[in-house]
Amino acid sequence: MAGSHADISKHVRSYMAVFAALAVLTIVTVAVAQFHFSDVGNVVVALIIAGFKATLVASIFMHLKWEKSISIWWSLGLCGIFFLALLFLPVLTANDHPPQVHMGTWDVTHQVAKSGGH
Amino acid sequence: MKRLGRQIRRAGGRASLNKVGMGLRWAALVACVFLFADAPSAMGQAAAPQTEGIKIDGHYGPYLPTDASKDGYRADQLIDVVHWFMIALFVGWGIFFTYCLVKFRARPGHRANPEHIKAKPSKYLEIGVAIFEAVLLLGWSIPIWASVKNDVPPPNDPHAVRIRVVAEQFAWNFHYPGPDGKFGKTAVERINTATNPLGIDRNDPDGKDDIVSGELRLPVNKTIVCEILSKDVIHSFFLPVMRVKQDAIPGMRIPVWFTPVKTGTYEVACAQLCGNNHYSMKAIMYIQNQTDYDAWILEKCKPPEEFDG
Amino acid sequence: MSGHDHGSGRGGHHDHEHDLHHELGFWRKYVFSIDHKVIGIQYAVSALVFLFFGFCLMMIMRWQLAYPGQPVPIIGRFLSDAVAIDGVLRPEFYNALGAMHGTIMVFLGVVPLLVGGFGNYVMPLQIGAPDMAFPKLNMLSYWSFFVGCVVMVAGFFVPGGAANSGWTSYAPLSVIATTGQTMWLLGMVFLITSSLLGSVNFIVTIIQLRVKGLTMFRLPFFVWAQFVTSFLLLLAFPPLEAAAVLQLMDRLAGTSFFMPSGLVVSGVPQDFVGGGNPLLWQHLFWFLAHPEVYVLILPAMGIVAEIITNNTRRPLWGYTTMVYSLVFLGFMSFIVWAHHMFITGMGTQISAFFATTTMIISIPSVIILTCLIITLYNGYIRFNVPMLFALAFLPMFAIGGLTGLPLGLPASDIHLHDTYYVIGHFHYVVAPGTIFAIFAGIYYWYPKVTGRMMNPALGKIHFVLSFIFINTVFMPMFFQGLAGESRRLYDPTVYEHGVQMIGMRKMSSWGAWMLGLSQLPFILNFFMSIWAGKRVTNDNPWEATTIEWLAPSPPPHGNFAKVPTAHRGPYEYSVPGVKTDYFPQFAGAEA
Amino acid sequence: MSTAVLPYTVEPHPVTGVYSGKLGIWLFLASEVMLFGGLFSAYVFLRVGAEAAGSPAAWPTHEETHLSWVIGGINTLVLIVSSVTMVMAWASLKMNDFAKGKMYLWLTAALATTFLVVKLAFEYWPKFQHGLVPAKNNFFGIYFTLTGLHGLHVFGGIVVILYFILPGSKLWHRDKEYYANRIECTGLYWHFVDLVWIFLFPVLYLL
Repeated sequence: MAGSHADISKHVRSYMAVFAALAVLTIVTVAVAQFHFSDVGNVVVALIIAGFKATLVASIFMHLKWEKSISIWWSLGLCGIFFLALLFLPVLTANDHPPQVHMGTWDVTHQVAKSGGH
Repeated sequence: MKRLGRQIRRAGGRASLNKVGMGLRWAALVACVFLFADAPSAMGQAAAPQTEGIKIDGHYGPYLPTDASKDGYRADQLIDVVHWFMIALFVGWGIFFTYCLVKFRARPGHRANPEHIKAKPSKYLEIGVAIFEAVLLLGWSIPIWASVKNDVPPPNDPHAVRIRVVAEQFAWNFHYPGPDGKFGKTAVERINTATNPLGIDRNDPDGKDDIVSGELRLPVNKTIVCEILSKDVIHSFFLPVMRVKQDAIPGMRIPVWFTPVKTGTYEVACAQLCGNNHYSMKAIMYIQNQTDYDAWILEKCKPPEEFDG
Repeated sequence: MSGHDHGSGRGGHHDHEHDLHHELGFWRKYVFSIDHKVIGIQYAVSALVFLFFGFCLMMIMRWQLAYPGQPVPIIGRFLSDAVAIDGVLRPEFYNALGAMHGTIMVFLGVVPLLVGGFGNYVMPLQIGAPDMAFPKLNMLSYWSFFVGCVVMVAGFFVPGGAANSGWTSYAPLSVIATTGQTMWLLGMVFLITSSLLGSVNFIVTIIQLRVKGLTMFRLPFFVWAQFVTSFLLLLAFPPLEAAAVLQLMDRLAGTSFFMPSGLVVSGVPQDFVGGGNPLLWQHLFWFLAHPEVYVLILPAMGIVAEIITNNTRRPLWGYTTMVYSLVFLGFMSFIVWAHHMFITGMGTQISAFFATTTMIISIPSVIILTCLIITLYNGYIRFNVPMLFALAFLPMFAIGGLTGLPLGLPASDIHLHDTYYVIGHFHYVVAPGTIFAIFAGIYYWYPKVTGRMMNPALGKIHFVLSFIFINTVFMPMFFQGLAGESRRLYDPTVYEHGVQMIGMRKMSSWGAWMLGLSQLPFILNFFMSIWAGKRVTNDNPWEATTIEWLAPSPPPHGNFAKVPTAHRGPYEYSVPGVKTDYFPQFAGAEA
Repeated sequence: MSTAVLPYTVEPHPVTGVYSGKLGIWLFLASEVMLFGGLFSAYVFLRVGAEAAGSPAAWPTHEETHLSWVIGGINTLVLIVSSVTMVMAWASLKMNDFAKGKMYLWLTAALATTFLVVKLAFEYWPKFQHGLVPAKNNFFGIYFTLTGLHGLHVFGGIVVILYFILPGSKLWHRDKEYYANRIECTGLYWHFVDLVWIFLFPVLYLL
């Protein structure tokens, strides 16, 4: 990776570019959130932008773009797979109910009626 | 000895004190039922009936206990097959293992042979194990599980008996819909530990004839659907003789079904640690013939009009 | 590898470094040491103490199980009224004993011993490194562990006693439990932090500090086991830390992450706003706790593989296959966790998924076991004490592994879930399995650590008695479980099957107490041999091939007088054309 | 200073291509991903299973959270700028400019402190005053847990950066590359903290 001064100054230019991109994308995130596409749509758009920003930070600021260490890539790859398992398998499990499984202990929750005034 | 045990149970926290109180109330209730046949508030007791000293039917251990259900044999069969498989594999390994220990023990004149052995049998063994596990999974486990989970009779099935099982520290409440077959609406606000432990709306026509019992009485040869609920922590509804076990997860209603085929007196156990007195959270299950069962239901839901809660 | 020599270091600091060695006072040398060997010994000794402590808790429980309602003999009179009435245990104390037995054995005993103790001491030696990659982090890891232990055990002295919601701490019970649960959670946070620091250190050390010539596929199997284990600890533990934080929030800040709406405890509606889900805890907990099972077993397999090859005088059969199996095992262990949750109302698709992954994960275990057994074939089997324990590991682990099958199939799990069958199953894996491997490892590496051998006669007595009684303890549990006897019951005679199984329980209990007595020869041997053991005549008393046997016994700070080089694979035994029946990794071609 | 005799503390390993510290910090970050992963998983799990609108336990609407995207956005920009100054500190050190590097480190610490002050003074404090505490509902529970844990990470970052500005800077005069490496590791950690916030901001403030 970066060894000489010339390399570093080249880097510095890319840091500034990334900074500009991140600032713009932050504004875009906020701006886009003011529109309502659909419940899922907004989540997808927000996560795509966040993912893009994260990729910029990881690849340029954290130098992953220049990273050649296979150990680091393997570790991150494993981490990514298990992260996805951790994120989705519990939700998938919670949503795969056999027939006639219902949520809620009581038939009537009076709190629903009461909560109007709060 | 027994006295000591009871003393400890009494010391086991507020819930157990509660239980002692309930025991007294139960005694009062029994007296009411027998002496003043139409005493009010006879229903809706969080009954903690006597569970000690009742003769339990069936054979228990050292292998699987009596199977009193129509479908329990399926899981039993799987357990049998798996154990035979395990024993075969273990004995096979064991023979080879012992042979090696004896044949290749260190002794004068013997030397290790470092040559790589081409152990084809081990590859076959591993493939065999994999195939057999696939058979266990696809041939037994998945179909049985699918039936256990998916074949719940629908709510309006006239041939099924439907009850709710509400677990709490440390008692089982069995909520029967009564002759009308409809459950009264429950709500937290109506809960009264003395008169209405499940918060049933007694003014609602559906709820007037509901029965809350501390013992589980069921007719034989009928498919039973139990909706498992919990008021407080996680419990587990375990009927060893029916091969039924279902966690009672607070905030969820999960149905289980089974068909008793042998009349008798059995046990309902809690199989998930639920607090200090978890061990004592037992109820008695009576599997009766239809006539006795109907008579019990009728007796339990007598005078709804006199209810004043 | 390039010519970077360990000794060369960074020029100027070398001398300075040298001075420091002589200046080290007692505290820096033995207490706040950064030498991996001292830290390893600290871990091992603390862990052995906790193993013994956890065992004692269990021996008290076994009395209540065998003789329910009778006063505990001898120690009963010393128990305060808070935990026992006239010497008869209270149910809450019984539950606390159960929860703490599990927690202490797993998190304070076996894992610190296998990873912190054996891993720390042996692994850097086996790869020829002068120390761990981050020595200070290593020290921090131990002291974080220590604080965790103190907090955990301090739980016994807070009002309401230690955590009593099981080692699994299922919410909502654990959320409404007494203060001991808060101590448990805080203790876990420290233990997890310790594990994280340790595992980062292990992975970096194995990747960066292997000596010249020691490629990944020349690593001893034990190092591979530590490598995979460290990844499990690194990636599986943090979600439990997150869960512990969430449960602390539930307990202390009144949130309801694990509390659904409408909870009524003892007739009193709870204040929580609700909307949470108790199953969330179970997911986060088992995301750790299933890989944790492999953390308990993989290093044990590593130890057993080392000892079996050494004492059969043959190369490990199927080394590469075993390594791939190990890695696959580690990987799969992350996606099987919900088989602990089959009866929580799980649907058919997701349970089929988890049952399938569970069946798949059994295959690499079978492969590793088979490879170890085939290694015996054509060998020259020496029955010394470490080998006896290592050999006993094989059938014991086989029983433990096989009995996992009916639990991994959802249909048979319905009846067996949460019964003594489960207890029997995992104890066969970790007690006669892992603990036997630990004993094997202690007898095997003791001469390296102390320069003296342990007494083989006492060792054999220890082995025979332990082997008999450990089976007496755990074999009956399968029958109790099949009969339907649930775990965690203060008094199983409440149920008819419990009444019928009383003989089995008495057998277990007497087995446990006799097992306790059987450890006396070991304890005696362990301490006596420090002074009275036979001095080793050379640094390689077992005539082994791996690099740790090149170092002096005991190794000095910095380990090796001269930086070793690895010339060949780890298990070159009985190589044709070589004079001795072992050809060490570190020996030059001319040997 | 026993670390100094170990190989590859400063110079990269010829095969793996990294020095030990860098590999170590990446592994640590992997575990951090799983830590925040556990909390994100909890967020998704609770939100998907949340009760219907009307219940006090329901997931609050955007208005009910009273979270200002302006404050959140400003804090996002603050963290992004701090990431830039952090990476500039490393670049300056690599170009042998210690004074400039130190200046950038001071800037990073100052921005991080700004972030925390904004968080505490303009978000936490008013929320607590209006009774929007963690126990209010699961949104606030997870909001305070996630941002609190993130805040602790920011605080930890400040401590580490101050250490390298003040006592730790002696290392520069002994071994420039070693010091630059340590700043690189600190930077990796710091960018990760920034990265977590990049996800937290839309997830908590905008969705």
